[in-house]
Amino acid sequence: MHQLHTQTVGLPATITFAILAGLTVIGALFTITRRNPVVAVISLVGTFFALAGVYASLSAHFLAILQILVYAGAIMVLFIFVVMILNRDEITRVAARGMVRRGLGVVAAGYVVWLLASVVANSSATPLLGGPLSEPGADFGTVASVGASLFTDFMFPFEAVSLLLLVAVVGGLVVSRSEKQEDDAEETARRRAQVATEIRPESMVGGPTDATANHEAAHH
Amino acid sequence: MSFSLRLIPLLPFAGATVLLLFGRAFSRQWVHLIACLAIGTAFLVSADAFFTALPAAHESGGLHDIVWAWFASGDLKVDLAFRMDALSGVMCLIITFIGTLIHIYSAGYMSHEKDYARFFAYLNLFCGAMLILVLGDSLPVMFVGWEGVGLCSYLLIGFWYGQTANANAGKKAFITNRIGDFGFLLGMFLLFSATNTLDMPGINAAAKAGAAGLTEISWMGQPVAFWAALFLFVGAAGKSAQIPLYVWLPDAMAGPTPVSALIHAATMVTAGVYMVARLGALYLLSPAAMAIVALVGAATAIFAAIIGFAQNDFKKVLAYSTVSQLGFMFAGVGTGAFGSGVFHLYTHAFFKAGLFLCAGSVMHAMSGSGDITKMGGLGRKIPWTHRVFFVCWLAICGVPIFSGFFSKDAIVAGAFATHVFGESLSWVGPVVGTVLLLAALCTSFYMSRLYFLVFSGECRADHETQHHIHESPIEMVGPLVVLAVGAGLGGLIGFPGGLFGHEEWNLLGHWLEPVVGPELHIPHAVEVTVMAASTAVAFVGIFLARAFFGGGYREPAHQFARSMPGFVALVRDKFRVDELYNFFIVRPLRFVSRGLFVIVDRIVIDKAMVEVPAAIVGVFGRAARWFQAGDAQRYLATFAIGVAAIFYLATRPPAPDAFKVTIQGTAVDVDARGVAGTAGRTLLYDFDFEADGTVDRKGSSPTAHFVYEGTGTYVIRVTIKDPRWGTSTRLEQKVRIQ
Amino acid sequence: MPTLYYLYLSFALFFIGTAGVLLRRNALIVLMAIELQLNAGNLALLAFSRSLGDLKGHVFAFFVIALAAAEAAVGLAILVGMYRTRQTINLDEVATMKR
Amino acid sequence: MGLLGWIALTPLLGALLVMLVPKEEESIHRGIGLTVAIGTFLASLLILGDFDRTQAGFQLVVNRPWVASLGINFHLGVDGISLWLVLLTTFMVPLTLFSPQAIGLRNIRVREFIIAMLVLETGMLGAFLALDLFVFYVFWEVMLVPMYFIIGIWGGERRLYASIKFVLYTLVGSLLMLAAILYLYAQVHTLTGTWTFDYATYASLMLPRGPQMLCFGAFALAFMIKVPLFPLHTWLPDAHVEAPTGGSVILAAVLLKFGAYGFLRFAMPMFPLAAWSAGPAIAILAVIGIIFGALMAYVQDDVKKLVAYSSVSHLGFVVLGLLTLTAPGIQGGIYQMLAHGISTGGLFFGVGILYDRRHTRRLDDFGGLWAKMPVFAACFLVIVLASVGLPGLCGFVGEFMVLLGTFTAGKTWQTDGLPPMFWSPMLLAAISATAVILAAMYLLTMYQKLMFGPLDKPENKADHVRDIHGRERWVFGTIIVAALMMGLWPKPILDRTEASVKSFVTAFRERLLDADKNPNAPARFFPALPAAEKTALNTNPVTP
Repeated sequence: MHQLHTQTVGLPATITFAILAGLTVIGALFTITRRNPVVAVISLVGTFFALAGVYASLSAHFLAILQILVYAGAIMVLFIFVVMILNRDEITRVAARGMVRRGLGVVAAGYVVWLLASVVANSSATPLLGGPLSEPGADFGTVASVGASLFTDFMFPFEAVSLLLLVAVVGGLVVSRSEKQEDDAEETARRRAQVATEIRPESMVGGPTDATANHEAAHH
Repeated sequence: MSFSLRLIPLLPFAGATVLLLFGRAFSRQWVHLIACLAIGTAFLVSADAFFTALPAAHESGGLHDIVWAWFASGDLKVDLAFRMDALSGVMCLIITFIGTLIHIYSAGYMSHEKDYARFFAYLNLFCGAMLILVLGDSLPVMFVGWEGVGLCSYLLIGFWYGQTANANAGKKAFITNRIGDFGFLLGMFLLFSATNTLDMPGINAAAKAGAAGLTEISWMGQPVAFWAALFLFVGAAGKSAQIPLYVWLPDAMAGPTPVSALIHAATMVTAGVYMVARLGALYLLSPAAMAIVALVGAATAIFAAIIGFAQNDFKKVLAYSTVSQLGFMFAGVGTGAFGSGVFHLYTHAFFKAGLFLCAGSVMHAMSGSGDITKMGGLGRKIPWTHRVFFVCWLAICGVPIFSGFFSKDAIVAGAFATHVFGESLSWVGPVVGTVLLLAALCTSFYMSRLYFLVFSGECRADHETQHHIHESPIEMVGPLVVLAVGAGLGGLIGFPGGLFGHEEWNLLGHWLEPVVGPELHIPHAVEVTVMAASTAVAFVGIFLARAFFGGGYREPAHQFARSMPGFVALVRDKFRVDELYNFFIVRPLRFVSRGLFVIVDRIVIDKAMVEVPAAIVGVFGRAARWFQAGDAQRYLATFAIGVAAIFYLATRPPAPDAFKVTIQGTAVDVDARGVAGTAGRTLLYDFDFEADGTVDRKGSSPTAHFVYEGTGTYVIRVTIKDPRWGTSTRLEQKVRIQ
Repeated sequence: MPTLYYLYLSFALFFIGTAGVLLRRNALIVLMAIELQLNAGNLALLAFSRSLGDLKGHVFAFFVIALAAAEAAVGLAILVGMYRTRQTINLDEVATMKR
Repeated sequence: MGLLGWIALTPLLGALLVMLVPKEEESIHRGIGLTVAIGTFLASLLILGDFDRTQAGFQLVVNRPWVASLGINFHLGVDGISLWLVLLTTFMVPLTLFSPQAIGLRNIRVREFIIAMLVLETGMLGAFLALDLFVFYVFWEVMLVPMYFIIGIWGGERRLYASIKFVLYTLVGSLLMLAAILYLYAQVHTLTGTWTFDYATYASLMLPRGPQMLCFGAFALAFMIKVPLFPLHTWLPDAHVEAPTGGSVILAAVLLKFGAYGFLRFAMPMFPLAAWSAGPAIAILAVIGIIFGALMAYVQDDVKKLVAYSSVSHLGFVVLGLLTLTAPGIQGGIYQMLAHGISTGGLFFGVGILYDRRHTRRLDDFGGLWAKMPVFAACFLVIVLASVGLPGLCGFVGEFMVLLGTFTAGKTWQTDGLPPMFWSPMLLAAISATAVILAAMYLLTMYQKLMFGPLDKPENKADHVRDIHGRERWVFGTIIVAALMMGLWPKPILDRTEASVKSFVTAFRERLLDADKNPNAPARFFPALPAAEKTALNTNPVTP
């Protein structure tokens, strides 16, 4: 533990950071530039692994593990699955329509990022941003400490998040359910038939001619 | 004094309700038993009220019965209350008595009808409404009955709804009545506005006292009372078929004949006369209104009588005769002879009901046809009907001793003797009297024509019809005989005893005196002259008709028709008044409505006012659609641009549009503070007073002092920097140093 | 290592993610780019957390990961549904509001 | 929550309950919907028991904070003006749900229809009861949405056009009203230092002439559209024609009443000077509406359109009555609203039956139906006559009182010391009274074309043109009993409106006279806010 904390200062730490940061950025660039989605996914996994390292260098051990388990593990596997299901290469990499606006959007995003970066740069003298990092507590970022925080101060949001995940699971199921289409078709046909019988009640074979009775008959 | 007067209208209503709800389940016997029982009991209760309870309460305004407070608001208080005095009592008796007879008659007449229960339900409903009309203590309650009878008339005229003509006639009756009701409503409002009450005793009391609200001069120099009376008379004219609203009554003959007898001869159509008599005090306040009532009455009397000359439908002749007789009644009440008007109402109820029921009996015999050109010689084949018709005919012609003679005579004599019109309108009385005498002549003529064409000579019907002619059953003949007795002798109740020095012989006049005031005093000479004249007129009419039509169409009749074909045709077409109304009122109204619908609703409002603004908005909408293409990425790009714009604006250092420069000689003071100060940000200011690129003053102070070396025009350049965001704003301003 | 370098890295990631979201046609890649943006946020949270010595940043990062998981699940499900109904995951071809 | 809170929200809870039932179980949906609606009606009868007729102010008040930081309170109360309208609402909704024809021919999505009706009921009740302008606005808009769906989903062929027209018209008015409410909100804050939407506070706020005219204009426009007053009425025939029977019934019976109610509750008390200045114009528009609506009805060949135009005519009377500022006029106006709810609701039920049997609404397609459906014809006749204004049925009392109030208004203003609200009231009353003739003309013509004449069209002879039976009879029976009771015994209703109406008149007169003294004085309170209320308001001095 102590070993890890000391890594945040000094030359070795800087080199480690540079390598990890470089991997992260390169992975990210690969993610958004590759034509083949499989390559993009693999690059993203690489990015996440590198990021997990960066997290570790920030003494965020729990999050680093989570990053690998949840992101690089679960989420990315999901992505891989979907890529496999769909199995389609992109024909053109870049969207065709509205390029002016999209380009302007990218420029605008760059401007905002640049502005933020310059704030950071201009504030580099402040201890918060530019100062050497103080020694964190022994249990900073450990599973135990983060867990304690989650289960005490953030109990309610934690439970809410669990509910959110549940809803997401159910939602995912509902949205991707394949029977839905058939259901819809059936439903539409049924309604059509029903409206037709209502408009021409006499066409109901042997049925009551009164419209009220019709409605009831049609639904049971 | 209180008496359960509510029972009187309630009984027929109960009968109607039972028959309407369950009538179809009952057998015919039960149906007419219930109906006759309902109205018959109502007659007994009315008689009880009139003969036993009323005399005691006669002087104090009669019997009074408050059911409940109907509605009230502010000064307006209307009770659902009934009042029976002599006038409404007489009316009640007429309605329930003749009503009962006609119910019994209908049991025979309608015996082949499919919708038996519905017919009797309507009859009962009508009687109830009519009783409310006459018993109502206030104008709104009267109005309930007023509209109620209109409704029943509508329903009964259109009883055989399968024929469009019947339905049309019913609708015409209702709508024409509604025109009258419009006047009735306005009259009510005027009276309320003037007297603050709608109770008829209250109004009459105010009128007798000459209340300021009523006598004050209003529009067109007439007192309020005039307008109130006039508007109410519009209502009366609608209900009682007076010029110009009489057109519905002849059409109303489309209904079953007992209905014509009950509603369109004996009771409902006399409601207007009743109302004028009831509000007599109000009318007496305005001689002009009285004159209008009398003149309209007289004009209607003669006009309708002339139309009666050329009608060939049995019931149509009687219908115009009714219109004409109602004109007599209005002339009576209009000349202040309220008692005489009501007297004629009463005798007319008997003889006209008798005539109509005879018509029903004749048409019954003639297989439903009412065409008098196809009749003749029926006297031998249906003797009882003939006898009854004979009596009633003499009564309406005004042959002495028969009832019509006394009542008609009283009206004519009253017209000559009246003083209610005052000096300036004194011509009205004699004119009305003369016109009425002429109308009586016409009446005598066309009624005799009817009699001769139907009952004398040879039968002109085809063989098939002749074969079927038969006398009506007892339940029809019985009521006829009773009515004939009434028509023959009923006039004695209003015997002009004054002629023999015995005022008290005039029983009706005596009864009505507390309500409508004492009978007009008619000088002997006038009375005797008028009697002689009207007797002469009756006989002249009869003999003239006999010369034309005795035993069938005679040569003089043909000769007359040939000599004036245009006039005869005009009369046969009822002076084409219906066509006139249709052309000038109904069709324009429809045309204008349709035009308004198309132009105002469809074009002006929906197109110009709604769709044009909508189209303008639509143009903007289509322009804005470029932003809303359904492509989330482009939305996001727009969003990013927006964020950048906000960042750009928010991070610019706050600066004024122009900084403040104070010049004193060659020294300047510059203040570059923003409008809202520094907004909590640390800012750096670079002042370059000569705009030469060298910063003259710098620091965090927004103000600076500088002394120029010489005069001239300089440009001051201030650069405001925000060190945190690394942004800056540059402002420049020219100064002239003198 | 001062915090600011971590922030620079976070900004770079965020920008790359944004560019991916804006420019790519493949809905799958767009989703991945969104993951990049979320991670950029996480990085900034953790960096500040470390520099302030406050564990709340970790908690928030945890929530963001949960959110990312939910988003990925639903997003991918929508994608699968979209592919089934339209036979494409090309975002240009599924914009239906333009008519 | 208090009785009123429960009454207002019960239908909403019922709607939630209906949502939980699977969509196939239509009889359960109907059952729950009907039970909830009847329960609400029974609960609303409890108001009648607790209502003190001698009191003019609001009773059974419920007041609890809702969004405290914005000064929004869930503030409900009932007075003589809203009492019967609430009862009308709770009466008509179960009747509609009970009627087999409510959903119309396209008998689809029963669950959603029931939900829409129940949500609509909550909206209507809340808007009638609200004493907080924000709450009022919320409920006002809550009404709009279900009605939009009712017309748009279950409507006829041009349902989309009609529903969008309905929404756009209503929204134009209500958004302006919202702007005015927010302006008042800021004004009240400037004067008292507190943020509140409280009705009583707003009702004693007196703006200078200019802003008053603008705010009145915004409120009045919303209400004029809703009434609807000529020339803002064209959405109504379209909405009615396309709406399913249930939608038409509720639209005519209750929704339209909000226009007049809004005038009475908000536009007139809050802006007396502006109401007075605009009085002549609105009165003339009302009279034009009365005549114009009647003439339009006369030439329609679609039964529903005819009835819709008759509503325009009838509601013109209501507005005219309110403007008279006399007790008979206003009470008559309120009564006319109730009577119109019953009679026109009944007419739409009748049209629903006709459409159900014959799948057409064209007058020329009918004829001689009395022979086929005598019971229905008789019931329909009673309702038609109630609408014509036959005395003894519900339509007469209101019409009579309004006309009488208008006719005598000149005199009443003089005795009350009120400057004239509009010109020549006698003439206007006389012109309006011609509507009694026109009403008979168009309604009887309609009735005749439907029921009388020979039964000569084969479609009308078909077996499925059955007389009303079962539940249909109960619906018509209920309507007829209500119409008769209201016609013969209006006293209980009028008694309970009297105190509130009188205090309304007095308050309006005093505020108008005060405003008239110095029309351009800066915003102030008249009458001054009671001290107790001020302190109560100051306890939550929160800024948004």
